[in-house]
Order: sequence, then C-alpha cells, then structure tokens
Amino acid sequence: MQVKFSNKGNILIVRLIGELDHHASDYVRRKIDGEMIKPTTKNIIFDLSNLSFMDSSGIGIIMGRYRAISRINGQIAVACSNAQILKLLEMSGISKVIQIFSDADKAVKSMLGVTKK
Amino acid sequence: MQVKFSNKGNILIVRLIGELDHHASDYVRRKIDGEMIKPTTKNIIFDLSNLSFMDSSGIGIIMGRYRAISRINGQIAVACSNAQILKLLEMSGISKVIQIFSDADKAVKSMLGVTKK
Amino acid sequence: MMAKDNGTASAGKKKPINEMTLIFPALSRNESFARVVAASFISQLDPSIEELADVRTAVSEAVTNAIIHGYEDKAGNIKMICLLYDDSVEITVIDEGKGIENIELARQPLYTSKPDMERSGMGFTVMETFMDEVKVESEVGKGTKVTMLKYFKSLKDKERRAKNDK
Amino acid sequence: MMAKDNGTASAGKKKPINEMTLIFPALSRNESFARVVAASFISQLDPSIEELADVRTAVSEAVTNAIIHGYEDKAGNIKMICLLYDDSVEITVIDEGKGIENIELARQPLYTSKPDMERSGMGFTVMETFMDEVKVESEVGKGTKVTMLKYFKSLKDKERRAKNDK
Ligand SMILES: Nc1ncnc2c1ncn2[C@@H]1O[C@H](COP(=O)(O)OP(=O)(O)O)[C@@H](O)[C@H]1O
Ligand SMILES: Nc1ncnc2c1ncn2[C@@H]1O[C@H](COP(=O)(O)OP(=O)(O)O)[C@@H](O)[C@H]1O
Repeated sequence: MQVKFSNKGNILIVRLIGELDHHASDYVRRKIDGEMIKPTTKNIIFDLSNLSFMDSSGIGIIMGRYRAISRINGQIAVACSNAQILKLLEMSGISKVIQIFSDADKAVKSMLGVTKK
Repeated sequence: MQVKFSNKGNILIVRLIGELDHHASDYVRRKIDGEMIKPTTKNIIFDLSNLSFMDSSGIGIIMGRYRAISRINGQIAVACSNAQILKLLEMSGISKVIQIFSDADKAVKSMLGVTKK
Repeated sequence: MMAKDNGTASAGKKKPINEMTLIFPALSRNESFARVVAASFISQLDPSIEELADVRTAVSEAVTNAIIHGYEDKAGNIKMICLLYDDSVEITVIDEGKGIENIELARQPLYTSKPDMERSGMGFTVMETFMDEVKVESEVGKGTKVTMLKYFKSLKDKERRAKNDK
Repeated sequence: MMAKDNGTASAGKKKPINEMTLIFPALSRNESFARVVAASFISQLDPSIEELADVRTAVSEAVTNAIIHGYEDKAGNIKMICLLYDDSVEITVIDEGKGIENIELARQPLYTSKPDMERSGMGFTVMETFMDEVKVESEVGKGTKVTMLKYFKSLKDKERRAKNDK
C-alpha cells in the first residue's frame, strides 16, 4: 500500500496505490491525517485510480475524512473508474454525499470551479 | 496448458505454454505422441520458452520422448532460458544427454546443420 | 457450536467438485492472503473478473470481522472453507471469538459496534450485495460462522453462447 | 503416526511469525493451487524470485507425490502446513496414503516405483536441491509426511546492503 500526496491550491490530492483493506487502513489513515492538519488543506480529492482492491474499510476512511473536512466547510471528491470499487461507493451511499469523477483531473477542475466561486 | 506444433523438415517443434506439472502432463503427452507417430517426425525440439513453471513431471515427459526418438535414431533438443527450468534440466542430468539452446531458432539451426551432414 | 440462524445459504445436497479448508491466525496481514486463496481456488471454474472481485471483497469483509470483532485483535485461529460446485461456490468463515449478541442488529446497514475504529458498519451489507446468499450463525462467547454462496452466472452465459455458436 | 526418520529438517524452537494449514482433496488440479497458496503465503517476506520458484517447485513435487504415490489417484485429503519465520519457511506436506516401505531407496535419484507413468524418479532430489533441508517420515499403510525447510538468503543480502548504504 502506498499513499502519495500532491496539492492544487488548498486541495490535497491523496493518491492510493495497491489494496485498501483493514490491514492497510491504519497506515493510510495516519498518513492522510498527517497531511490534513496542515493549514493549507481545505479540500480533499481521493484518487482511487491506482487501487486494485478496496473493501468497506476504505468506506470508513473516506467517510471519516468527509466528516472532518465538512466541519471546516471543505469539500471532498473521489476519482475512480474501477467497476468493483464504484459498486462499493454506490451501495455504501457515499456517492449520495460525495461527488465521484472518472479521474483526478476532472475532480480537480470541478472542485476549483466550485471553490473559486 | 497449451501445446503448439510446427515443422521444419523432419523436425517437430513442440511449443509448451503455461505450467507443466503432473496435472498437465497427461494432456501434453497425448498431444505430443499424436504428432510423433506421423512419419514426418524424426527429430524433436522442445521449446520451453513460454513455460512459466515446470517440475520433475516435465523431466519425465522429455526423457520419455528422448527414449522413443533415440530408437529411431532421431535427435532431441530443448530451447529454454528460464533460470528455474534450466536448474531443473541441469540437476536431472538431461543436459548431459540432450543439447539445450537459449531459443528455438538456435536449436533448429543447429539441428538442421547436424542432420544435413 | 452455533445457535441463531439468519438467511438461508446452502448449495443443496449436491456433491462439491472440489473443496479446501484454510486455517490461519487472526492477523490483519492474512486478510489479503485469504483473498488470494479464495480467488485462486475459484478461478479453476473460470468465473468473470467481476465475480472474482465480488468473492474477494466478501471474503475480505468476513475475515476482517473475525479479526477485529471476533477476536478483537487477540490471538485466535480463523477457518475458511470453500466448497466448489460446477456453478457456484460456498465459502464459510469461522472464528471462535466473542460472538454476536444480536445478529439482526449486526446485519443492519451502518450498524457498527466499533465507530471509534472508523468501521463503516457496511461489512455485512457488502457481503449480502456481492454474494447471492449469506447466513450468519453465532453464539456469544463461542464464535461466529458466516456462510456465503455465490452463483457464477457468467458460466451459464458462456455455455449458452457456446451452444448458440453451434 | 510416523516412524522412520531421514534428514534433519527443523527450524529450531523459534516461534513462527505467521502460519497456515491448507487441507484439500488429492486431485491433480490442486497441485497448482497448492503452489499458489505456498507462494502467496511466503511472499509476505518478500523473498527473491528464485527463492519463490524453488519453493513452488518443491511444493509441487511433494503434493504430486501425495496424489500419485500416497493415494494412487484414490480419494484422500492432503494437508500442507507452512510455518513462516523471519528468515525461513518450513513447509510440511502430509498424506494418509499407502506410505513408503524403504525411505532411503525412495530418496535415491532416478528411483521411481512408477516408471510406467513416466515418472523421472527425481521428485525427492528436486526437493533436496531446491530446499535447504528435507525430512521424510512414513509408515506403510498410514501415510507420509515430508517436511522441507527453506532459508531466504536474499533477505540477509538485502539487510546487509541496507546497512552498507547507511
Ligand atoms: N465475526 C464477528 N464476531 C463478533 N462480532 C461480529 C463479527 N462480525 C460482525 N460482528 C458485529 O457486527 C457488527 C456489524 O458488522 P459489519 O456489518 O461487518 O460492520 P463493521 O465491521 O464495519 O462494524 C460489527 O460492528 C460487530 O459488532
Ligand atoms: N507420498 C508418498 N507416498 C508413498 N510413496 C511415495 C510418496 N512420495 C514418494 N514415494 C515413493 O518414492 C518414490 C520416489 O519418489 P520421487 O523421487 O518423487 O520420484 P517419482 O515421483 O518420480 O517417482 C516414488 O516412486 C514412490 O514409490
């Protein structure tokens, strides 16, 4: 499991690589929360394009960050095109509260459009 | 497991694709022996370049064909570059009685040279 | 060992064409190992990529639950049994951990006894969505047994297509 | 169950960092399944490709022997136990088949009781060459237990290189 970060303005882009299960989730959570406390982070995009597997532990991680970011009036978006993971995001109800894009670029563009208004 | 055949003069080239273990060996043996009884077959080249695995069942198959072909004064050669399979050919003693080449082209060239003499 | 009974997973009285039992300690790094074993075992039937992913996900949920809820990160063994039929697989995940008091409540979407661990409460819902039948048996202090059945519909489709091609 | 004793495989009194037991019927299509399971289990240590291939080959030989010699293609269960240490793995393959009368003879290179099946008689020799220690225990009419130990020397090399880099 690898976690890579990049920034676009006040957007933190979290790129997850590998298989996100309960075993990986502690490490992933610690890494993300270390970046989230930086004052530059207001919005988060989870880029799941390089995940080959995710189960409900991933749902827990995304929902946890969603709650934290909502408290500071930030936005969360997810980039994903893996059919299995999309099915999981769909059934968990995440797709009702978080916008899902087919890739990270689209998510960034949309979020910059919204936050700049 | 796949077995593919081609001919160069009286040389039968047997290309093995996949994993050659005891489970696959019955099928492989039947396929090869079906080609070997053709009067056009005098020599055999085993092309192992596309094998991702082989255990001592493969040794049994090659030695069995070696014995049959020797009876009609034919030649057998093996093409192989996989380190693990080379180790197996080495330790089984096959490399003492059968010539091993890094690829099928080299085996064909050498065999045509010898048989044409 | 088991008492309560929810759902109706069962592949009937047919004889499996192959089977396996895997026993491993409740360590989180065995979650991915259990997925690989289940996926590798069912691939002999040549199911679709989606069906493979469904089974991998459901196995991951059941094994994770045994580790974090059943044994609560204490030592213990998990048993995974796979019975392979010509059109389906039945996978059972068994722990001898703390057990579930109220199975009906536990199966509710979003219910979790460990919100502090950021569990989503979606584990059982994922199993139910990705598999065709899920049965949960549990006894407090004894352990939990989750039995999941998956039909490989893709194989039927393949058969049908093969027939039509003739 | 076992009587005779050849070789000296044993990983000492250390506690394994992980372990697994796999039970499966003596079907030839489970040979590749057993290889995948063993390889996937030891990959958590990140051994070299060659070490992985060595273990896959040895497991293939031991499991094949249980199927064709132990059970002689009759029904029966095979048990594979893997104990993982921080620098090695001990793999045991157990059948409850016909057993071996003369273990010393059986271990000779080129000896096979099934030349008609085109067995090469190299199974035990392969196990011995590809693993670091091989112990064979067997009792006629009871079954056979083959215990193989493999040290992952590549891990030591990696450690050493990491240290030198500092
Ligand atoms: N193997 C188990 N042993 C004991 N309790 C369990 C087990 N599996 C599930 N549970 C209980 O059921 C609840 C719901 O499980 P689940 O739907 O998988 O959600 P989550 O794992 O996110 O909590 C768990 O929070 C736990 O209380
Ligand atoms: N699990 C087993 N049960 C009974 N006999 C065995 C078993 N494994 C090996 N043997 C005996 O030992 C002999 C040598 O085995 P091996 O070196 O693997 O060669 P091969 O499998 O090619 O015969 C076999 O031919 C068989 O008689």
